Amino acid sequence: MKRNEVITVGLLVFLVFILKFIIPKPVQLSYTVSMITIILLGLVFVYILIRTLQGRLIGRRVVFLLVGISLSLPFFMKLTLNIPVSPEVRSVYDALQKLPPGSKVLASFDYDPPSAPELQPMAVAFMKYAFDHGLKVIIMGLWPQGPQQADQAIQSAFKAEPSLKKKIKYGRDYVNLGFQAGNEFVILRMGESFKAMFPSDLNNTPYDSIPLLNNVSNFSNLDFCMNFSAGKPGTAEWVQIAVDRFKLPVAAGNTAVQAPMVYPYLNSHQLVGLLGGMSGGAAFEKLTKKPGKATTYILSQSFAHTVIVIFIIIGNIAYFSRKKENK
Amino acid sequence: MKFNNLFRFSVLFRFLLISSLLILLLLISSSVFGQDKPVVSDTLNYDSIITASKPLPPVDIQVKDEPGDAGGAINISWKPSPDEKNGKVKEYLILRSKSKSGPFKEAGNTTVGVTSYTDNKADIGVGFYYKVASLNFDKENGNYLWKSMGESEIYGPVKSTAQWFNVKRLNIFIGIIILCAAIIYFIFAAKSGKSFYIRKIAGIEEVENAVGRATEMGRAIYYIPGINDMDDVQTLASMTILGRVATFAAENDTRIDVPVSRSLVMVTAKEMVREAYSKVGRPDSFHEDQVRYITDDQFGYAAAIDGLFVREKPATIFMIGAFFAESLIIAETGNSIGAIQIAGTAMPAQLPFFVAACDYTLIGEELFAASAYLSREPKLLGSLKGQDFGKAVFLIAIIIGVILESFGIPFSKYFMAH
Amino acid sequence: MKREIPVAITFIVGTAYLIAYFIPHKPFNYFENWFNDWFAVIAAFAIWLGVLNLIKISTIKIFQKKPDWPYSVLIIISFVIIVFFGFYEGYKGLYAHPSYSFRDPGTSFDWLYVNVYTPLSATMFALLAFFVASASYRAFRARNFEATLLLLAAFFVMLGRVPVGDILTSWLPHQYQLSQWANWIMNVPNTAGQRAIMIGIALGLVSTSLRIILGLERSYLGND
Amino acid sequence: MGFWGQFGIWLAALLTIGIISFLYKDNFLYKACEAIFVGISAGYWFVVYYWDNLYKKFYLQVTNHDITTLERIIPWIGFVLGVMMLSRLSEKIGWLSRWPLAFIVGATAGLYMMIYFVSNAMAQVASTIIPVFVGDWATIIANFFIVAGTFCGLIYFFFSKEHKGAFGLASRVGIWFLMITFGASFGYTVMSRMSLMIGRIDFLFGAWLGLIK
Repeated sequence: MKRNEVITVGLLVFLVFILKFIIPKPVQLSYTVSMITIILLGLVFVYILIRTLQGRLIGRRVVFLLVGISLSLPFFMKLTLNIPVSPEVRSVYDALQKLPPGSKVLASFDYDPPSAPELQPMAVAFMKYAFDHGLKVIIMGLWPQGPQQADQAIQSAFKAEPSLKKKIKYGRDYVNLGFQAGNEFVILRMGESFKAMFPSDLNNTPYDSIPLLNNVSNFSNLDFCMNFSAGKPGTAEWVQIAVDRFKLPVAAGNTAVQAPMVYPYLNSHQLVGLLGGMSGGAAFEKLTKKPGKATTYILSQSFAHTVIVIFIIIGNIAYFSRKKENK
Repeated sequence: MKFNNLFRFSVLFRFLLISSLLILLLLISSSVFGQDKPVVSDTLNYDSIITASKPLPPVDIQVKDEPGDAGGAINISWKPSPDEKNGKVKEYLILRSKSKSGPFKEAGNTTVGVTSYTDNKADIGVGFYYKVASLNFDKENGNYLWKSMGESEIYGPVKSTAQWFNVKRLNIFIGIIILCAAIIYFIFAAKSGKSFYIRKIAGIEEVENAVGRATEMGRAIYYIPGINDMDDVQTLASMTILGRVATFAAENDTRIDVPVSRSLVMVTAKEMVREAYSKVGRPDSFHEDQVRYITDDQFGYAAAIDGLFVREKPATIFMIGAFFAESLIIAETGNSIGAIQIAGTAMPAQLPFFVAACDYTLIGEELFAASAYLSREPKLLGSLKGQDFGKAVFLIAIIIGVILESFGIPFSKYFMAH
Repeated sequence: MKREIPVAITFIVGTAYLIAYFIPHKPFNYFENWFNDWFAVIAAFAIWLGVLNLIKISTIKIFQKKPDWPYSVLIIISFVIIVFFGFYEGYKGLYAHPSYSFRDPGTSFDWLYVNVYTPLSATMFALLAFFVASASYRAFRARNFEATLLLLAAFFVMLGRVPVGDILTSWLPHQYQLSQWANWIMNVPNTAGQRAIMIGIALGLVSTSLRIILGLERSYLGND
Repeated sequence: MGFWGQFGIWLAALLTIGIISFLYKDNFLYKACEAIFVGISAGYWFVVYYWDNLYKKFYLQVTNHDITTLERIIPWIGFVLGVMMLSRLSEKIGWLSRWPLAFIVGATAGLYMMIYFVSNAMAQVASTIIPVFVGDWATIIANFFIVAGTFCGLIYFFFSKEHKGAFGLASRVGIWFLMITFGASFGYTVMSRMSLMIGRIDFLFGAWLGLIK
């Protein structure tokens, strides 16, 4: 290790110490300070543009640092933004609104903690909505960590709205069937019988002694299915089997990487609606009037997208000006 | 007795008792207080509500064995009760019995707005009778304050049976048979020596130029075969293309380097490159270290390649195979040293980055088509032709279908009923 | 024998699935269920292979003192720790009253999962955020018409899906704002393009599956 | 939050920073974090597969006395196939592992063939066959573009005819549609990666340092 690096590490440790133990919390920048910060960031980019036009590209590490800064700063800013709502998010909301109280909804949690930043906000908003409107939720997971994520989502929903906790009873209003291995084969067999795939719930209560599941033997007894998915098995499998074979109405919440590939299913009405990535989650929170994590994150997300767009523009301006010179 | 349901009987009995009490009360009150509003206590109130809010049953009920299944399911469908409009129906109950005289037990329920129910607990070969009832109720804290039910006639008996063919899937059956037949036909046609035309693929057409450029500049060519093992079809296709690239390189006497991340890929790649050199009559120009194993680790591999690029500044870079997140790092560095880059992958998430950062990109199926084209293997050529046949059928169907549908003639349902 | 039996197995199993799709009558409807369970059990054994291989490579590295061998020690230690707690919690939970699962919140296995596995894998993927930025600046060029289209579509989608897009175009009537453009791109050209790709992939999959079931494709069986 | 809770957060923060440090350069902390990641994830899946597959789908089945003898015997076939998979470790009897492999390949081929043909081919073709000239202008344009885009995109992936004339034009239009599709994927991938990083920053600033609520 070089001397510089030792100093850097030392400084970092010192910074952490100050941030953790000395600075008063929570930290929040006022509106004016936020605006000044944004303008300063803009000036940095103008400087980068000029440098790049001169043919001196900035280093990789500077780019990394800039991205890090523009992702972190918005956490301390208090700006409210008008979140755009896409039609596919609205149709999820509309479909949920059409369900009368007492409808049985299957919620499949097919993701794990690494993709939770994108999907957990949607799941929490969905749970709040469902409990608020008297929908009966049957939870399951095709990914081993899914049911745990569902549990966390329910706890966050209760925390945000304590009135729900009194109203909602396990076994009557919702049930967590847990995880079952077998990917798409699980869906296939659930089409015949839920009980064969889930002989008991997460707490080892036998299927038959759960009141909510009394008249639920397979998909034909359900009114709706909501799927939160981060990959395979996930939305594509639910569409291919539950929708195409068993005619269950399915809506989905997807990570942004997956979302574009799911759009053909929307147009063909194989999928009722779609919440795509963080922006889908934020829009859903807006529609259900229950702001949560996604609404908080969307500011950072906006900064990040803008930074990428600016970088592409700067790079291309430089590319074309050099091309012209060469001619 | 017609009211075979105990529950209903008790309701009726209570109804009679209470309504007579009610009339008595009314009479007394009207005689005492004149024509004032009747005073009714809360508990008594419900029974008048029950009569007043009794919904009409649903109409047009049909009970059928579920078609195309393994048995055990009976489908009940109906038209909504006329009372659904005025909000008198909250739920539909499906009542079932093994004999016409009952007793009828609840087999399931649906929310209002739903017009069918599948009873999945119908044993095969047993005749069942069904009634559908509209239910109206009021609830407080999850407990029923009152319930009122309008029952339909009895339908049945219906037996569930297992079928030998799922008629609903006949169109799929015909479709898959036609497609498979076409593929098999073309594979055997290719095997018997028939040659098929394959269109030009931009990335492959450019291989010669790209190799030539490296020769002119006197620099090396790098070929990155992705990070998946030999069990991935993309890696297999990549090896075929490597054979072609290596042949050009050997002809021009330009050095080609193949850093790999899997030991099995190393063995195969070495074989391909060695063969290319001996094919053009320069077996001595081949050095073992041209194909080398770096590491299995994804980012470690990317970092190592990064270093190689910066140091050796190759003129031409091929990235063909299965790529994940490392694609970005490799393509960026390749771009920054000004190399010509030709990429190819079937990984949908990486394709956009390749298109944006490389000069030519083989998109998905093009990769496999290129490998079929270069290897001339009959089974690959035949499959490709068979798939094209499928595409042609779909393309024609789309044209005809869109025209027919635009004139109001249904066509899409032959492919899939929605 | 070494090749014929596997080819026969593939044929029988594959055909059984095809038949089960069209014929709901028993015994075909049972086959699917049996096969699914076997599939799960085989997958459990297959992971043994990967694990044993990993341990073998790491041990060789350690004993031959190859470069970076201490990291191999770390691999083995972390593997042993999580496996130990997985089995310990699993069997303890089995005989506990009320019984619980090895991955329930509060178990030591869950602790490792939440505090070690999750941050590591999430951050690994998050690293890409930085690489995308760097590549945006240095490599993504509108070098031809196709790449230009791609970058333009990306702009509309990236800005239109977050509030920034509408702020930038607040001077336009609502239906021409960036978020509406993003909607249109996602629902019209993106749908069309994805659909073409989807149909193509489906046809490719049918032909590959057919070759495998018919035994024309045997590369999965390896050489010799 | 007890000691283990606090310790967990500090450990998670250290590992997060360790991975991020790769951005500066490849260093020992990153390598250590990576080694831990390899070991932990292999162990994690090993344990999960043991309990979810081997224990649930085999042990519980064969020891279940509520089902028929035949149903108890059936899972053994899977078990035997699974054990054969391990034969791959030996050079001599390695060929035995081809049986379970053949089973897995056959099962996926059989299932996927139908699933993909139905949902990704037939259903998608069916939903492309729509009446184009119905509704308002916006709908007509959207429907037209969907039909034309799918059509031309398929032509681009048509390999057995030369792309000349009208056919070549259609294929060019097809590649434009594909490029817009890739652009959309590009945007969404960026969104996804950024979200993950935002999640990590939220953890560092929120749960660890407590700077934000």
